[in-house]
Amino acid sequence: MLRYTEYPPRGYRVRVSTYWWTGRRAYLRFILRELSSIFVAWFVLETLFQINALAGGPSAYSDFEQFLRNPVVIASNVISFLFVLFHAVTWFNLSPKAMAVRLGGKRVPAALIAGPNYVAWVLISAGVAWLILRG
Amino acid sequence: MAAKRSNEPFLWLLFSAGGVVAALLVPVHLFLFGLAFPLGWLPAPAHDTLLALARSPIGRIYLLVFCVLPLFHWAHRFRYTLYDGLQIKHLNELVNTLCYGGATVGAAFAVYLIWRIP
Amino acid sequence: MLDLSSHDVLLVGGGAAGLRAAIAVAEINPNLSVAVVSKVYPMRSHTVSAEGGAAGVARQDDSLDEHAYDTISGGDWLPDQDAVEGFVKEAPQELMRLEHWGCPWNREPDGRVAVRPFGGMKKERTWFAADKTGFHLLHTLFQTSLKYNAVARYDEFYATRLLADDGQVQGVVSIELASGKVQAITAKAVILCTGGCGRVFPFTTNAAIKTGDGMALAYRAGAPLKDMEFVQYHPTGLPFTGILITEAARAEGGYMLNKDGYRYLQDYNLGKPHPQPVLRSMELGPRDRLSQAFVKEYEKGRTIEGPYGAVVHLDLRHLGEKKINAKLPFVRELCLKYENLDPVKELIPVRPVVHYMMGGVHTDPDGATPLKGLYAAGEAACVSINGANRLGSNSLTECLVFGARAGRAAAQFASVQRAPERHLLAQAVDEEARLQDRFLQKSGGRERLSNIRDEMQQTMEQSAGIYRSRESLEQAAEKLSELQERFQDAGLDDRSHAFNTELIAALELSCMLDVAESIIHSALHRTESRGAHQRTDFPVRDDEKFLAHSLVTRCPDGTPEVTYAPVTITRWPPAERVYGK
Amino acid sequence: MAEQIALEITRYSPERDKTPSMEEFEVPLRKEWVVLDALNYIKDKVDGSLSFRWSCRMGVCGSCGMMVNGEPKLTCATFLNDYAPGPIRVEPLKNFPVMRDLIVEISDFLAKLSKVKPWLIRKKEKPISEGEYLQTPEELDSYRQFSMCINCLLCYAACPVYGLDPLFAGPAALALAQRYNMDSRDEGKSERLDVLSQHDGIWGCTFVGECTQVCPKHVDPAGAIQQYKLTAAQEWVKSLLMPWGGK
Ligand SMILES: Cc1cc2nc3c(=O)[nH]c(=O)nc-3n(C[C@H](O)[C@H](O)[C@H](O)COP(=O)(O)OP(=O)(O)OC[C@H]3O[C@@H](n4cnc5c(N)ncnc54)[C@H](O)[C@@H]3O)c2cc1C
Ligand code: SF4
Ligand code: F3S
Ligand code: FES
Repeated sequence: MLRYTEYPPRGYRVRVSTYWWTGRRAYLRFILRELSSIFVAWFVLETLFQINALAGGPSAYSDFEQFLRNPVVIASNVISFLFVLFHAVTWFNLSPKAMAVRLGGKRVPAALIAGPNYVAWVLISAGVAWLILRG
Repeated sequence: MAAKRSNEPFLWLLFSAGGVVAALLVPVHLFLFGLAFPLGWLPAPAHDTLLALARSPIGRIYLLVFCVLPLFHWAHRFRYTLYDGLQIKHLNELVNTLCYGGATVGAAFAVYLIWRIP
Repeated sequence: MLDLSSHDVLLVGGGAAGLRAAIAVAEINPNLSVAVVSKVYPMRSHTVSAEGGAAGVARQDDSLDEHAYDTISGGDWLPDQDAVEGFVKEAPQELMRLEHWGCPWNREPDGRVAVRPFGGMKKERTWFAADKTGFHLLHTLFQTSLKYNAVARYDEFYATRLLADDGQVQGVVSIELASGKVQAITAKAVILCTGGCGRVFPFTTNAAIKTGDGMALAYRAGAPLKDMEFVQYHPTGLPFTGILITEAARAEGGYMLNKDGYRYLQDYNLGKPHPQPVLRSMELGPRDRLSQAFVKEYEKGRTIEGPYGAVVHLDLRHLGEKKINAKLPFVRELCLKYENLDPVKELIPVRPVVHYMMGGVHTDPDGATPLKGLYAAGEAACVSINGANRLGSNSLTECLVFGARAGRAAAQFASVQRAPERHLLAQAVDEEARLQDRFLQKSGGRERLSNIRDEMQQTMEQSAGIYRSRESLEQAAEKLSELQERFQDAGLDDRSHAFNTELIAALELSCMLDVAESIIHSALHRTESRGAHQRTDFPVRDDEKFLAHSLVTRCPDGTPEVTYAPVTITRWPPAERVYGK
Repeated sequence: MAEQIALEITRYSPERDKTPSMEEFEVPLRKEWVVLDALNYIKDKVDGSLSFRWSCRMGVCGSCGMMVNGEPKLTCATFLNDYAPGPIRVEPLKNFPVMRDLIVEISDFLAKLSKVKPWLIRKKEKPISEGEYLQTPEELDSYRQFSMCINCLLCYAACPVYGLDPLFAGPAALALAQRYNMDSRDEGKSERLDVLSQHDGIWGCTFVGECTQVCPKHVDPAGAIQQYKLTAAQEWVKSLLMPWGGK
């Protein structure tokens, strides 16, 4: 008779469910954050088409503009935009984690590191918009 | 020795740089071209204005950065999402090829298109 | 079904003393194989809870002699002075060694290690790492021990008895908690570093694992226990949890109130009440006097009956939220986190709680016990440097100094010994059979462990607490033999092998019963009052008869026998114990 | 009779059960009681075979981590009152194999801890007689946060990456590696980097960040790992620019 349970195998392992990321709000937020990259990539592709159209001359470009006005495309861009914003916000908020900046022996508070990110974001966005709209 | 170390730092740097571009630049582009212009909230710029911007040397570099880095950002995140979300870490080679390979093809395509701008 | 493994030196216990000893062995002779057996993962050992600091002379204005004198007078002249002299000399080196291993000691602006004042120490010599000194010390030792490949670990193995051959100790029998497997671990030398036994009492700052196992193992194997009657109380512990509220709470101006909201200490020759704290008066009187006043108040019926026995109140409310947050943040955090009360708005219920065991396995200044091959260090041992009363912050240092000494001595001893014989295995087979018959396969068994444990703890508190008398101690002795008998009839709910924590609790209880008996009998024989041992029927110190260590050994029939050994006096003749002059 | 509260507790015995199951107990609901007190009440008065680890009951030994209503918690610092009227679900820490009832197997963590070399590495030891390695309060402050880890492993229970890939070194071990890296007395950074720049080291972490959320000692392992990644990337660039530069 085997009197003792032999270790290893050391215990009962619960298999992680395929849907583990639904288990906690934080996990869901994490997965959404990761998935935002798909929308980033999708918009890059859209931009590549735009460049192609731009290079193809005015009529090719207006075909492309027509395509962008398609309600399906607009709807998908609305969703993409929300995800991209989500990416931007999470990205800026997490940056203080990676950078432990110290001044005068004290760690600079996270808000002070994240803050400039937002300022830069607004300025750069305004600059880009100005360049494009100027014409 | 450096050679022994993995290429993870390189991929991570690309990912991070891509993340920064995606956070700083993509939203405004997406808002303007994807929403504001098609919906008529703002007057869309004419073809030749845009072309002028895009064909300048700085414009070309800008577009290159704008397209290439976020693709690698995507590749990195998507790789881990596939690992963790679908639990297919054992298919690691395949996943890597798909993600980084995809990003590389996309990047090459971008170089070609941007180079071709008249 | 039995496993056997062999080492040169075996440590029982992975606290500060055990880990320091293990590293000492590994450093002195890397060819020796060292093993650490511990019933919890080493970084869970009770050393982790120590807050205040560790004493060692560090500054120009201080001297080894002053540290020695503070220790000896604090111990009411019972410490062995040769041991104390060695201790204070090696203390700074040991603390410095910890620094070299990465301990995050607090620092002065110029980068040197900082020291703070501490109760009973006349100079600033207590090294500290925030208010988590024990935690940092233990983790530094544990993490450093990981770099020595020679150190093998048996984590979560419970030592149930010593293996002895012809009076020479040659290893232990242990249970692997995970599987319940009995394993003999032989060694040429064994060092007991199993810590104290505060859990013999109901209210204690000590963790659940402090059940005096090592003391009991040594005692059963025939080694004497020394000065067991000296049990240190701390006047302000939280009832029920026993969490310690530091002296600083009173130093900042906290009041001690009885049930009428009256600052009762004024009735006990401790000065007149002032709104502001006055050194050496009222709430800032010595620990033992405060604990004694509590008992008197209780006898007068002026304490508050709480769900966990009598308490008095510590009042910090008048200090205000700002001061409490600035000066006593940890007190507030502990109260909020572990007692669900806020000292800014509420009274803190407190009572004297058992804190430290001065006594332990009798050793010489190298940690050797009278049994060949057996060593002891840390709170489990009694060298003695603590005498009748330990000074705060000497104990962590003691673990380091005497852990290292015992390690070196055991390594030397082990280098010249032959390997233990295989026939020792028979003892392990016996032990396994005993565990099976006695606990796992026993039918019947009517007594619940927790009942016996509760009664033992109540008995100890009532009869061998802050005040003792012949009458109370004799009653306790009787009660304990009754409990020993009832323990024979204890039954377990848990008959499984894998992680049977109830079996371990039973073995711990049996150790505690033996240790409790040794405390009672030592206390009964010492007919004087000294340090932590206060007899109502013999209220004064008697150097004539009792400037001596008590040694309690177990007779073959199981009864304790008490004898005395002289105290070593080198340069400091006994004098009155005075503070603050 | 005082108020009662129900606890649903995981029971598992490798000798008897194929899979864990839940059992319900009623305990008195007291203001000052934590979940651990309820477990001890059950063990003392109701069922002595309930198994769990604990020791200090003051949040510093790190033994009593369990899942309380799905969250990793130190049960000695989790009040019953906060979950009234109950029931409270108490389960063993997630992501570890269960050995018995509420006890999980953690030797994997100890193996990983040794691997990251959590000790001070010096090229040349200074003799004890020459005194301390000087370190200013600011230098101490730069790593102190990471030195507060009590090895309670709540962060491992919260980290999905560890759950999915047991080879991942995990938050606490990485934070402790960073604790020594940041220590001004240490000279072992590159030695540790060789171990940790592997895939199972820092790169396994996808910055879920839950480790930091659940840590009872505010260690911030997520931050430690991110900082570590940044350093590793800098080292990589350096070795690229100066391949001859050695380490
Ligand atoms: C709340 C508190 C605060 C304190 N503050 C201070 C302070 O500020 N300064 C100071 O100097 N001192 C202080 N002390 C005292 C000091 O912490 C202890 O005396 C010291 O840590 C004891 O260390 P040790 O190595 O002897 O034993 P421990 O750390 O208790 O270790 C005992 C070891 O033995 C093992 N063990 C026990 N029995 C067995 C068995 N049967 N089988 C296998 N293994 C076993 C355990 O697993 C453990 O590893 C404090 C004590 C308390 C309770
Ligand atoms: S990092 Fe925090 S949660 Fe993780 S083991 Fe350490 S103390 Fe526990
Ligand atoms: S939760 Fe896990 S993935 Fe990284 S940030 Fe923390 S280790
Ligand atoms: S019992 Fe020690 S941390 Fe909870």
